[in-house]
Amino acid sequence: MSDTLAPPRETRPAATPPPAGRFRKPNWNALLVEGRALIALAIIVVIFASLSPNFLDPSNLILMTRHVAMNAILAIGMLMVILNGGIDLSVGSTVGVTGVIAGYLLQGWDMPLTQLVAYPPVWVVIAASVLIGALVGWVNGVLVSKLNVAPFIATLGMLYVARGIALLITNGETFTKLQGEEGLGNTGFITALASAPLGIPMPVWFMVAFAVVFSLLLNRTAFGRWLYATGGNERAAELSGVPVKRVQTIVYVLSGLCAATVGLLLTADLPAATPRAGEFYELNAIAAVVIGGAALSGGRGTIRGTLIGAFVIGFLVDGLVLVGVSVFWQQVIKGAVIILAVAVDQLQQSLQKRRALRRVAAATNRPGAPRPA
Amino acid sequence: MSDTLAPPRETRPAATPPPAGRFRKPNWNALLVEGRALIALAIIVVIFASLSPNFLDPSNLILMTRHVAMNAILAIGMLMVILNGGIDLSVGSTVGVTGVIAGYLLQGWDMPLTQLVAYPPVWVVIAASVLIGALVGWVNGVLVSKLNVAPFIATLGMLYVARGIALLITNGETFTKLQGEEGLGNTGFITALASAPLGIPMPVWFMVAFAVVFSLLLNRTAFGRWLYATGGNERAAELSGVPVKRVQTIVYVLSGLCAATVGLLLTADLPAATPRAGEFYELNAIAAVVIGGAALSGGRGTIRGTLIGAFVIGFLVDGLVLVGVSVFWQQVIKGAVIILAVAVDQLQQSLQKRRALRRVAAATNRPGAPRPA
Amino acid sequence: MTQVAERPANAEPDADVVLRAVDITKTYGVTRALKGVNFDVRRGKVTVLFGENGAGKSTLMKILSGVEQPTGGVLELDGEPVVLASTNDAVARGIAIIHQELNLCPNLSVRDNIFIGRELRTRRGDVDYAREARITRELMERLEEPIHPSTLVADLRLGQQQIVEIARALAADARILIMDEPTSALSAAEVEVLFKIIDDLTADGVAIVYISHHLEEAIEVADHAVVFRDGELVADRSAEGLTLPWVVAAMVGREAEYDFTGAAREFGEVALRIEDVRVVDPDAGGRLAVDGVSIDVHAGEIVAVYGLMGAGRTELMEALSGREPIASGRAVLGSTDLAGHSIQERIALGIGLVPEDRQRDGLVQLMTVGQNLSLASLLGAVRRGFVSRKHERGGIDDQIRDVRVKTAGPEALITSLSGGNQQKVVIGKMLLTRPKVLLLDEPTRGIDVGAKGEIFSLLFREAERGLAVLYVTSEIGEALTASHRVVVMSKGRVVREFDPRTCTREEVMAAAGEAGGDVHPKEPDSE
Amino acid sequence: GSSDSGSSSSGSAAAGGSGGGGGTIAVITVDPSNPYWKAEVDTAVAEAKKLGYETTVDAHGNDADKQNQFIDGAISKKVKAIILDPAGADESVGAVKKATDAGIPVFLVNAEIADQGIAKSQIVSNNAQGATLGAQAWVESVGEKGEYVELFGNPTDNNAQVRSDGYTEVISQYPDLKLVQKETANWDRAEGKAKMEIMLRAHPNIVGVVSGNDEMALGAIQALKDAGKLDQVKVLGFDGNQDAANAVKAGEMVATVLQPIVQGTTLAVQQADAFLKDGKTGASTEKQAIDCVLITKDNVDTLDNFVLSE
Ligand SMILES: Nc1ncnc2c1ncn2[C@@H]1O[C@H](COP(=O)(O)OP(=O)(O)OP(=O)(O)O)[C@@H](O)[C@H]1O
Ligand SMILES: Nc1ncnc2c1ncn2[C@@H]1O[C@H](COP(=O)(O)OP(=O)(O)OP(=O)(O)O)[C@@H](O)[C@H]1O
Ligand SMILES: [Mg+2]
Ligand SMILES: [Mg+2]
Repeated sequence: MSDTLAPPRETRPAATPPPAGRFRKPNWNALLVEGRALIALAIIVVIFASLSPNFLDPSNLILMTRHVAMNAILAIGMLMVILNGGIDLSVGSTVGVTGVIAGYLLQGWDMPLTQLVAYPPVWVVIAASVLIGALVGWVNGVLVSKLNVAPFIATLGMLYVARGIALLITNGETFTKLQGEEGLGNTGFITALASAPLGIPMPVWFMVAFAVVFSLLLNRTAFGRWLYATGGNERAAELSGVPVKRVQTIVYVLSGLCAATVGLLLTADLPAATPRAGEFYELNAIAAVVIGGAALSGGRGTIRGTLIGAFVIGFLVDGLVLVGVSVFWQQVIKGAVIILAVAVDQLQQSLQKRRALRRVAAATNRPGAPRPA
Repeated sequence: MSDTLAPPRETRPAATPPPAGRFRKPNWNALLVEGRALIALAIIVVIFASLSPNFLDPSNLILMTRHVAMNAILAIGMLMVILNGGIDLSVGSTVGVTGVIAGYLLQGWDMPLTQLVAYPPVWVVIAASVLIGALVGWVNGVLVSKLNVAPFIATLGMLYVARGIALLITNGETFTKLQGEEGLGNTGFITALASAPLGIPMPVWFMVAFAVVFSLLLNRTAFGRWLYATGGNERAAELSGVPVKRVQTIVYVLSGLCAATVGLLLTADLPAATPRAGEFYELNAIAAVVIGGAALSGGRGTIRGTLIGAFVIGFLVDGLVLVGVSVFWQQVIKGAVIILAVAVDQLQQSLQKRRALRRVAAATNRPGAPRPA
Repeated sequence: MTQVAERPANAEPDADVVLRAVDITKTYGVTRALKGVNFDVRRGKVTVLFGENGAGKSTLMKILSGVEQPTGGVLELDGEPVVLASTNDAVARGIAIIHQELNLCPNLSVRDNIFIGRELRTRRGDVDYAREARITRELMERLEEPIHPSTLVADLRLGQQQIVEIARALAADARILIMDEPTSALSAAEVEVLFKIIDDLTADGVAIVYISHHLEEAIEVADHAVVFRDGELVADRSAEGLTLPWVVAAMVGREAEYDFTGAAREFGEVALRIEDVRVVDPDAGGRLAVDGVSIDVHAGEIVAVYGLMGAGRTELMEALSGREPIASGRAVLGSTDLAGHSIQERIALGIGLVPEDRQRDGLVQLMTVGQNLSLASLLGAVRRGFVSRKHERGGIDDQIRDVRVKTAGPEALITSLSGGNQQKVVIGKMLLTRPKVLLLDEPTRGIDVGAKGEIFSLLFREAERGLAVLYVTSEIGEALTASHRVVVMSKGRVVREFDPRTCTREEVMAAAGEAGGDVHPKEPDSE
Repeated sequence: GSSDSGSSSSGSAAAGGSGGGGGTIAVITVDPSNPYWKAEVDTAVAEAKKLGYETTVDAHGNDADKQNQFIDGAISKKVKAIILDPAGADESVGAVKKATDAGIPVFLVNAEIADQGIAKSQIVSNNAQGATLGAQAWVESVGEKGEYVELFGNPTDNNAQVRSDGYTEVISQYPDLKLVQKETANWDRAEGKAKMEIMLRAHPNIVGVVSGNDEMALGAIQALKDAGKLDQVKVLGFDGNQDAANAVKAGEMVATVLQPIVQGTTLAVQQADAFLKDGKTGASTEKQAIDCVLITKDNVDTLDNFVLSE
């Protein structure tokens, strides 16, 4: 892991690497950046724990983690896109449209050209909406990689399109008959996705599974390396024979898959399929990824960091509710934390730089000035 | 790009010309890009004109232009930031907060530590909220330039903070007593900003004024050149003595100023100051800038193009209402148009590339074109 | 030009030719980079391309390696016509290239960069990092460069980065290996190593195409010499009796050797005084890249700073220009201490830097030649708050003439210029600010003799008008022929000064620590 | 969702009462930046304080998932009761059930949920009845013929549907009144104005506007003013917020329909208090529809911030 996941030169803190650095380099910066996110998380936990006795109560932690999970899964998909140097604003809408598809199919799908109504089994329903999610992502991918539309714009457009489609499918209504009927053999959707095996809610299980799978993808496969390469220097990657276009397309498909998963989990959790589900989720996902130390310019970021970022956001939001901060203040604080969490390590860096300089200046009289400890 | 170690991210091949405007030599590609936007606009006009007799009637054009103006002014500010390679997600919230400030002061400002209520004259009110807008922008600028926070994140945080503050100021209320009172000498706010001299609504006058001033700024002043340079290659600009940090800070201040202007115009137009004003305006502004041919990677874009982009968005939205397209379809179409408007010229380019390859294949008298590089 | 033998296009193929370019043309918009070139690559031979900046060398190489598509003409591999639609196509057919400019992913390790796009897999199908690392280590030993496979490329010196580029090409086991300026950032010793490897490869029958502006170097390896001029192949001969004068003549069609040792040397008072300056390595925190350097540069004097890569010269330059802070010591321009002055203020005071990496630090790629030229001196053209087109354009035209930029005009895109001409633009930009002291870091990297001569005569002309010049070079010949004084840096310190008229190459190189086999510090952090 | 069985035990355990005074009541509303819901919140908080409870206020903005999180938060906080303005009749069932399972009584105000027997009481203002009232008053003033347009609330909010249906139910009885366009303005004043301006272009000689709420109506009124058509076009609002009241006074708005939100919210808090004291809400039924009151020039003066002083 440590080989691939390092930031480009410009953004590296001054006080890395130690003398032996050139020869074996555990990846300080990635650790450091994540460390910063961890600190943010720690602070949040400490503050809220001291303000609310219930914060650390296990059932509450499980609860908050369930909320985190949704955003975390989106963030993992978002990380793929951001590593590639892109961004995916359409995930929120994809959550909406996939959830609605699931709800629609569970309600019963009156097939075109026939009087028949089909009640597909749950696995078909799930497969279908996952497929739709992948499709949305694929369209984004093609727009970006083949048509060179700026990711921000391609996915912004898709944000509107997908949301519109979700609304068209439901005609603005909400689907609630999701439990299915024995007779129709389409039961079990909710239990499958909203149960809590071993007391751990399903979304959390999914979060863990996704985290494992995607870190393997990033750190053990050629695709992972290609992804970091395209994010680091696309031209170089292309000249090295990396199928940059395909990599670019795939990351958006992956993001779409993650969004679809969240769409299903959310629908089962409510339980109801509403066309507005997931609005603005993209912002939290992006915030999580960046707080987790990823660079929006691409090529730098880790699953671990992203998860931490998701916990920072999630615990903050829930914590504010828990201690009963006024609605309006919640927004202000959330915004401030996002900025601070990212600004902090920049401050660190400049401080370290200044300290290094002072050390040298101080030691000037000694010839053969200081080497770092 | 072919030979930099870590090239600035490019959404377009290296051989694209610089922003239009410097030497009067026409620069085809920029014109072409704008041309593309113009074509999109033309298509929209033709379609709607044929669907609705009222579309082209002058009073309607004026009306739609007034709607366009708001977004156009925001887009001009956004262009400054995007030319610098940044992005400003906080403009919508800035619109809200500045509008609320104006409303608050017009209602009468009960001064702290005193029982007194101050009724500042209109010009003070306007100055105050413009100042606030600049302040918000300045904070963004400092976060980005001094603390190296990614623009997306800095302004995303500010999006929440500013909105929260707007809500805190009004405590959720809407200010409607904006006409002031003769006795207090604070009348004229609405007439100043919502009247229509010579039959042209105030917002349109402002749009024109801003367009003129900012194109002069971009094309005739050193700052303009510096802005394009920092967007094109910050390191090179810095070594050439361009005060890159200052330029970076200023663009966000300019964006804040534009947002404040819109905040005031919107408040006068309603006439009411609501804390939710301007939500999600940033998306339309960004879309306008990019449809107008600017590159989100910075260094490329023009006022002219941005205005065209704003008209594309505005005419589309109003046109859809005018011909009475269903709400849900409106979203789908809007998204599709944003994507298409940008995708089109990319298609052109890739076609040209493929043709080149086919020529080669022919030259080597091999049947069929090889897959493009 | 008598000995230049024109080669007929329809010469009967000879057995050794593995790759042949037949009547290749390439046009970029208006510029015709290649005008019907016939070019052969021979098995087990080193074919060297000579040619000025913009002659079309890289363009042809990009076509041979599938990066660019020719506008016209055919490629024949073993007599068979082929279309190289992509670099993969080329690699699949055994053609590998070392690009003139670095193409590495700074955020990846050396190992990853070498194996990107052709990963070694385990039976489980995932990447076999261990084996890749082992091969990387072997390559690095072969190149005598002690770089650990998991080092970040971003942490490498330019020179080391170029070594990685070479290693990547070697790892491809190509039968045709193209090297476009592989040594522009390498030390003499590293070049020697490369040449050993080239010998081994040719012995194994690998065909090599070699491009370099270090002419002596190129002549040394050549089996076969080809000369380009203005997109045409003007000479094609075997390497026996190949001499520097012939090459230069064929390249520029005239004698263009330069030697300024005789230049006037009445200097003014000290223009730039550098006193015991220390600079912290921006990347390796705390480590001193510059460790107590003191140099005086007088008005009208041209001082060359010679040294190996990693000597810390770039850091010294960047510190003087204001890009990096000076940790301790003083730099005094005339009578003003530069401490606390921004880059902009320093340029106004009269000191500016022509950076080492023109693409990363020198040019705004989206802008035109004119805009790049005027960027640093723009305020000078401001009248009543606006940039006066007249004044700006005036300065630009003068500069294009003075610096002899080969361009369609001020409105041409800077990216449409060849490397050398781009460099001239960067220098012209700084001269337009009317500096008292001009700093240049590797001003002639990847630039042809003709252009080098022009650039130095330009510098000496300015020097006679009182300009003080401090420039970094890694070319010993250049340091000795184009300076009033040579300062040798090593490991961040000034080790000795020489008078180019009296000293010998050997002395200088020895002082730089370049003599003998092991010249590159095994411990990079002792640089 | 069953996934909270884990937390329910701890929840009910805590229902015994932690927190100061009479404990805490969680007030979860839609969007306090809208005067209507602001009144709801202010009333709830004031009434609760009067009865000696702490309060926390959250706003879900009709996002069912957010609502879920707030309910979860309330459960973790072990509040004693929840006053909820639900985010959608269907989406909210799960959330309410969750709280009830956790032993926290939920009292619904303003909007209902699809199921009964979960919440302790559902105190809703009778939107359908209110819409009919408003529509009738509006028809009277426009006369029984002409073209009119409708400003529709947020399409995914079922109140928008209920009110729209109420309007059509009445107006459809007058065949000469033609609905020529129906646009959504998402409850928002600025959007209401923009949409109205355009619709005026498409249909210059409309005689009336029916609006899903006051904010959109006020936007429309401003648009009509600018177009100088206010005297020709009759506007109907809904909610009865203060700006609307002023508009009615000024004769710019034909009528608005007062949702007795203050009355309803007061009731809800009182019933919560009663339930916490002796396990009974005191109301005969769970679902209690409070009729809306028509506000016209005649009775507008008695209206003050959602309260009619008889
Ligand atoms: N991408 C491009 N767009 C437009 N013109 C180009 C491009 N690349 C090269 N050229 C033009 O083609 C000609 C040949 O360029 P090329 O880089 O092959 O020269 P070169 O011999 O490699 O010069 P150098 O020795 O400086 O590398 C130059 O005149 C250059 O301006
Ligand atoms: N491209 C680069 N990437 C990362 N670090 C670099 C780079 N170039 C230089 N450095 C850092 O600066 C130090 C000095 O190396 P550098 O090669 O710049 O010295 P130099 O004397 O300027 O050599 P040259 O000027 O010939 O490149 C190196 O130890 C390295 O840490
Ligand atoms: Mg070249
Ligand atoms: Mg250097």
